[in-house]
Amino acid sequence: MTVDTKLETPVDTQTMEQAVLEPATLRLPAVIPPVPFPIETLVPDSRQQTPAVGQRATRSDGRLHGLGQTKYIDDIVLPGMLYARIKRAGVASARIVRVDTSAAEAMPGVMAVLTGREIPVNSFGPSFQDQPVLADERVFHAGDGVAAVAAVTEQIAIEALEKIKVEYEPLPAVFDPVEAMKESAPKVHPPNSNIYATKVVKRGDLDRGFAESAHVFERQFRTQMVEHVPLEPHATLAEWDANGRVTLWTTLGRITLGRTDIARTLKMPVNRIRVVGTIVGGNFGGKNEITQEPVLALLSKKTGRPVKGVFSRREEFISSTTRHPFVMDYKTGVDKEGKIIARKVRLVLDGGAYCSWSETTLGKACILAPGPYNIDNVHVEAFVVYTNKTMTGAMRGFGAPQVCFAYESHMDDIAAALGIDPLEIRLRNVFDEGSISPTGQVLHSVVVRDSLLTAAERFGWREGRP
Amino acid sequence: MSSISMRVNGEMRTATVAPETTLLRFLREQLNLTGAKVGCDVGDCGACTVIVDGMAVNACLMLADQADGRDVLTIEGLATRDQLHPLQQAFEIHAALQCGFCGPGVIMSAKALLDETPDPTVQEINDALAGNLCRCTGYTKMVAAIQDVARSRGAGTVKLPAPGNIGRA
Amino acid sequence: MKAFDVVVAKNAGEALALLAAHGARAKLLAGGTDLLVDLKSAAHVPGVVVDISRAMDLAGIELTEHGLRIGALATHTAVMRSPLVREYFPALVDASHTVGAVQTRNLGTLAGNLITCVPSMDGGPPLLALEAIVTLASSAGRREMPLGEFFVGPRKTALKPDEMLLDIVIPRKNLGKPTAFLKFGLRKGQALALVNVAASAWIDPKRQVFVEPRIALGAVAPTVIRAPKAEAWLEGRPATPESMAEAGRIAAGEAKPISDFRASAGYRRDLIQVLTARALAQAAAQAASKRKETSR
Amino acid sequence: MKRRGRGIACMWYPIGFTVAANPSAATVKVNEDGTATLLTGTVETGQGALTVLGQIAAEALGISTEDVHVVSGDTDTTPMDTGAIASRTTYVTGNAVRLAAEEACKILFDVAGPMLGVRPDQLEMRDRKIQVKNFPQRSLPLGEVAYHAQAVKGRPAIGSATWNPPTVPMDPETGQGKPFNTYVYATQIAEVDVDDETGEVEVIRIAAAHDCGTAINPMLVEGQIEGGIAMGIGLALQEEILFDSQGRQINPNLTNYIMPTSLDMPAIEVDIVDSYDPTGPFGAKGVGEPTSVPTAAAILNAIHDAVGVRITSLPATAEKVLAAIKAGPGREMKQLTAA
Repeated sequence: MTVDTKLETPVDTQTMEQAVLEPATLRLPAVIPPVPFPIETLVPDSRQQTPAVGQRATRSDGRLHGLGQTKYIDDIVLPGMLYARIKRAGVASARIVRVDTSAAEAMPGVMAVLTGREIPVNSFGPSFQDQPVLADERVFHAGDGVAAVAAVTEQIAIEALEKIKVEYEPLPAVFDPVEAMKESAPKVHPPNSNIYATKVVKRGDLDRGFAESAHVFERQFRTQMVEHVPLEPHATLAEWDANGRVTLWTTLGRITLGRTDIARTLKMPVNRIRVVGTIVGGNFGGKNEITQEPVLALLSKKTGRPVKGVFSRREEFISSTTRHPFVMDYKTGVDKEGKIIARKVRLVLDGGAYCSWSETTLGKACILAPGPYNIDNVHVEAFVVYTNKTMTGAMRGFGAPQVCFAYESHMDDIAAALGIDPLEIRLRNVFDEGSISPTGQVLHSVVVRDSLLTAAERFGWREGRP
Repeated sequence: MSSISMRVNGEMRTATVAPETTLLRFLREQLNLTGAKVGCDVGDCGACTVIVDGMAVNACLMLADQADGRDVLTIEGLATRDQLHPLQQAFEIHAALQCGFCGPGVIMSAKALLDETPDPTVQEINDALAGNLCRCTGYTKMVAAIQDVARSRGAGTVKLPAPGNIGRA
Repeated sequence: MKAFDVVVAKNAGEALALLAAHGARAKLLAGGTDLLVDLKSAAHVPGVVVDISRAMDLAGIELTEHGLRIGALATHTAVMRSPLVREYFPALVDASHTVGAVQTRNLGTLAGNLITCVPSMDGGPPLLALEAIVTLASSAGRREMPLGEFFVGPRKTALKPDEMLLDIVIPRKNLGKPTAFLKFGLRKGQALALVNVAASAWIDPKRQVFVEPRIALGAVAPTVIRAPKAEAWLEGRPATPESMAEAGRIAAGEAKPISDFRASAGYRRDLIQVLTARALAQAAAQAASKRKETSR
Repeated sequence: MKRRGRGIACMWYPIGFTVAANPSAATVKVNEDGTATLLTGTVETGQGALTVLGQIAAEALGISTEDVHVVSGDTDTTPMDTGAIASRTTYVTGNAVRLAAEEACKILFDVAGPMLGVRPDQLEMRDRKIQVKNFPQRSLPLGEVAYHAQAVKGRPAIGSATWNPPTVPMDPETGQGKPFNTYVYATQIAEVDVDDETGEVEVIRIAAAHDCGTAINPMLVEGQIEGGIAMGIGLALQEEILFDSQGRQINPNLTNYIMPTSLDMPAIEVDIVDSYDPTGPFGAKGVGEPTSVPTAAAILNAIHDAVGVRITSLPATAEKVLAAIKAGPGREMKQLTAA
């Protein structure tokens, strides 16, 4: 019999027992072990050189990252700290009839429960204040928070959430943005229209442009909802002090404006709020507005103890912002040489349940939609609409990846139809120094042509197929 | 409650834990070793990667009790008082980490790889990192940093630690 | 996680005694990569978790008179590193290699992969194609059964509450049988199978025809299944692209894929067809290269 | 069979908010030994903002990156900043930092002028020295001047400044206006293999040429580009939040929400396009967001090149690609006049 397995005992048990018996090693976990770190400061050359600009200087936080010593919020523990958890609605559109927190409050280890009705000003948002901190009367999407718990352990907080009973009366819901634009569609925020912002960019004479075109192409493009997936979930630690000031260590990319929102929801003077932006474990636009900060501040106020809240990965998906799905209709007229003469674009953005950064996304998408091309006749109209889905907000590119997918796909369609090389058709159309943008702006420092040529050179585009 | 005893970063640690405590919670909450992160808590992201008996594992998918009698190495155990681990050095020089949250896990995966395969191919490095999600870097500079360490060590010049035991056949 | 007790079994005997004592209240913990995920989201946790993760008598991979025996505690990494598996069943190495990522393979066991019994398991198809036998034991005794009977439904096996899986045996007659495993997922790393296929066959060196072809399909039915019609059709047929493509078509018809958020049933059928033909081609290529080696 | 294709996509992207004010403030304190401390209200979210801002301050003071310590992200202590959003930190906060450092320089020049026997406007900072322009032989160590300013003249070298990009509101009817002060440009070219029997797309390599104005730190710029491409690959091929008929997410976890792993990454070749924006700090613009803008478009164009089908909705999953291959090319595309 052949045996290819050598079973070894995991650890020499005898040695281990001896080790355990030695008093010196009988250290209890209360004794925090010294964490070794290099005490000698080796500074890479790249950080010591002048001039500083242009150096491949190492990051000021790089060494701590590699040593595992960067303190993210979940790594911070304050004495007496409690753990908060938020109950999520799980229904997309409903009236909240009743929230019964009594069973949760009675649980040993539960120190406080909070509902939406206890939030001094229960609304926030960077453009429109259409988002409740915790839903109180109505649920707008399934990831809405409806109650929160602070408990001595995270597990107790989680189990307490199960004991909170919320009674809902279902309301009609709408999930498709194009459906939501119809007059007959259920209103997400009645009595307001589901179309909550529009934007237009118009230049030249579109009809004449199309009339003068040798060829006109049309295509619809769509994109999906995407999550930022920062590796560190949203996290906040709140501590209310005896002077009535609250300090929030939080994963927020824009603390000054965040503080304004927090002050508004808590109905407090701005100078009573201190927001500390720790090193944030990834943002990509997803951590650009407040989420649970007011909840934790109020739980800390209620309990007189520091309270920490860290989103679960699930909450990260269902209750933080996401990337806007787009429906994009492109119509482009070109001359025989592939020079774009006219372009009409219609954009419909799925805003989800709240505005969040939709206005900004709408604006940027609308302006950028024609692409980096000289087009005399342009008309872009863009709409963003409410649906009863996870709210969409800022995400790396604010609508630009969506429209770029459309205008660049469209460009290749045109190139293929006219038998022009994709690089060549772009070179015939792109902006140059002094070009006029679709909003009439004279552009400076324009290097799109250089970027095309540089990338083509690096790729070996002109050498032909690999 | 379970009484457990394990070698953590070379030092014997004895503790009492609730049986359902994961190794990750134990390291973070009882030993204050917060280098291993909670990124998903279900073994998808790898931010909690530590090395147990020579093998990279997700500390969130192991009970502390299961590590009883074993040898656990965390990111805190790599550097000495005097020196960064070569991987930590290379990651710093290459700016291989951005937000840094995935970093400790990535470096532990890389260490486990290099202990086993001192001169890995790019494919082998990518395979070793596939359990460590990163959203910032595209993994590109991590791979370069790991290659740097492998090259600078040179074939056979590094004494590899004894192979581990978990599931080893 | 909700509170539960853990008892450690240092070997199979202890584990069986604990299972007998606790019965349905108990749950076995080996690799834990599935169990702990389940327990974290479970509304109810078992009263007792019997930890066999250090019962090293269960970890072996060895050649016995019956065939290749893989102990219940052999991890995917152990399978991948085993010289025996690498020599005789490289397809099993490929299958284990596609499970999760390094971290999950270092903890997770091949047996656990079978016991969790999700239809998309990667360990199932090659073992089923290689006609593996599993040994189940309780304090009352042992029984053996073909792997196909062990799979009962999604997340459901033939294991009784007081039973544990002791080992997996690939019969001696299949040692070195040319076998290929192919998996199609939604990405390359940490992928779950949309479809996975194992094909195993001898090739008659003179007639260049398939002998004892075995095709197993994952993620396309409530459990991992064989494709008996395709196998029967292929028996004795020449190893040509046309015959392999036809076998793929037949296999696609035998599957009962569902549409879910990962893929439609129709697409899964397309994949079965393509992957089956490709796996058969790889198995045939293995047979050819083995022949070259021996003739040299 | 695997078919190879290549696709190109270029883009433009603005820096800063759309019309709306998005100011940054900064304070630079030159310490008595010639090192400096920078206070900024922005937050490090992984992009390397603090390193880059430190480099900008260092450049303005003629000292090294290491000589500047950056304090950030505390509303009690650091000055107002609009934050880590809209690819604005290098450009907007960077301009504030540069101006703040120049304010501190003014004090140092005032103090150093008499010490060197020249007018303050004849001085410049370089290599940790204050020196006479075009006559570097006459100089004083920065630390000596900073100490003198603080301890003798009673004028510690502290400078504060704010900056907000100038914009012109857009006409509500036509959208005409100047919504941004500057834009960046980029091109990415993707090479893919498409399996025409399964629809699987493998991205082989991506060449990326990005404009960021002056690259304050080329290594960090590369890092942004590589990371942005990873996110773009997810957008192009893999990622999608799915909902059930009740509006609940189906895949809110990292098992079923498919994002790129290391094994899904192509080879990436980065070029930083030579560019200088006179309105940015030392010619810099920004790079954070645009890195993931053209990736999906380039990949989708490469798929089209490989198998002749146009996927019009993202993500281009293998299933979608195969369905399009089966349906044949030219679907959905409307050409209104004859080619």
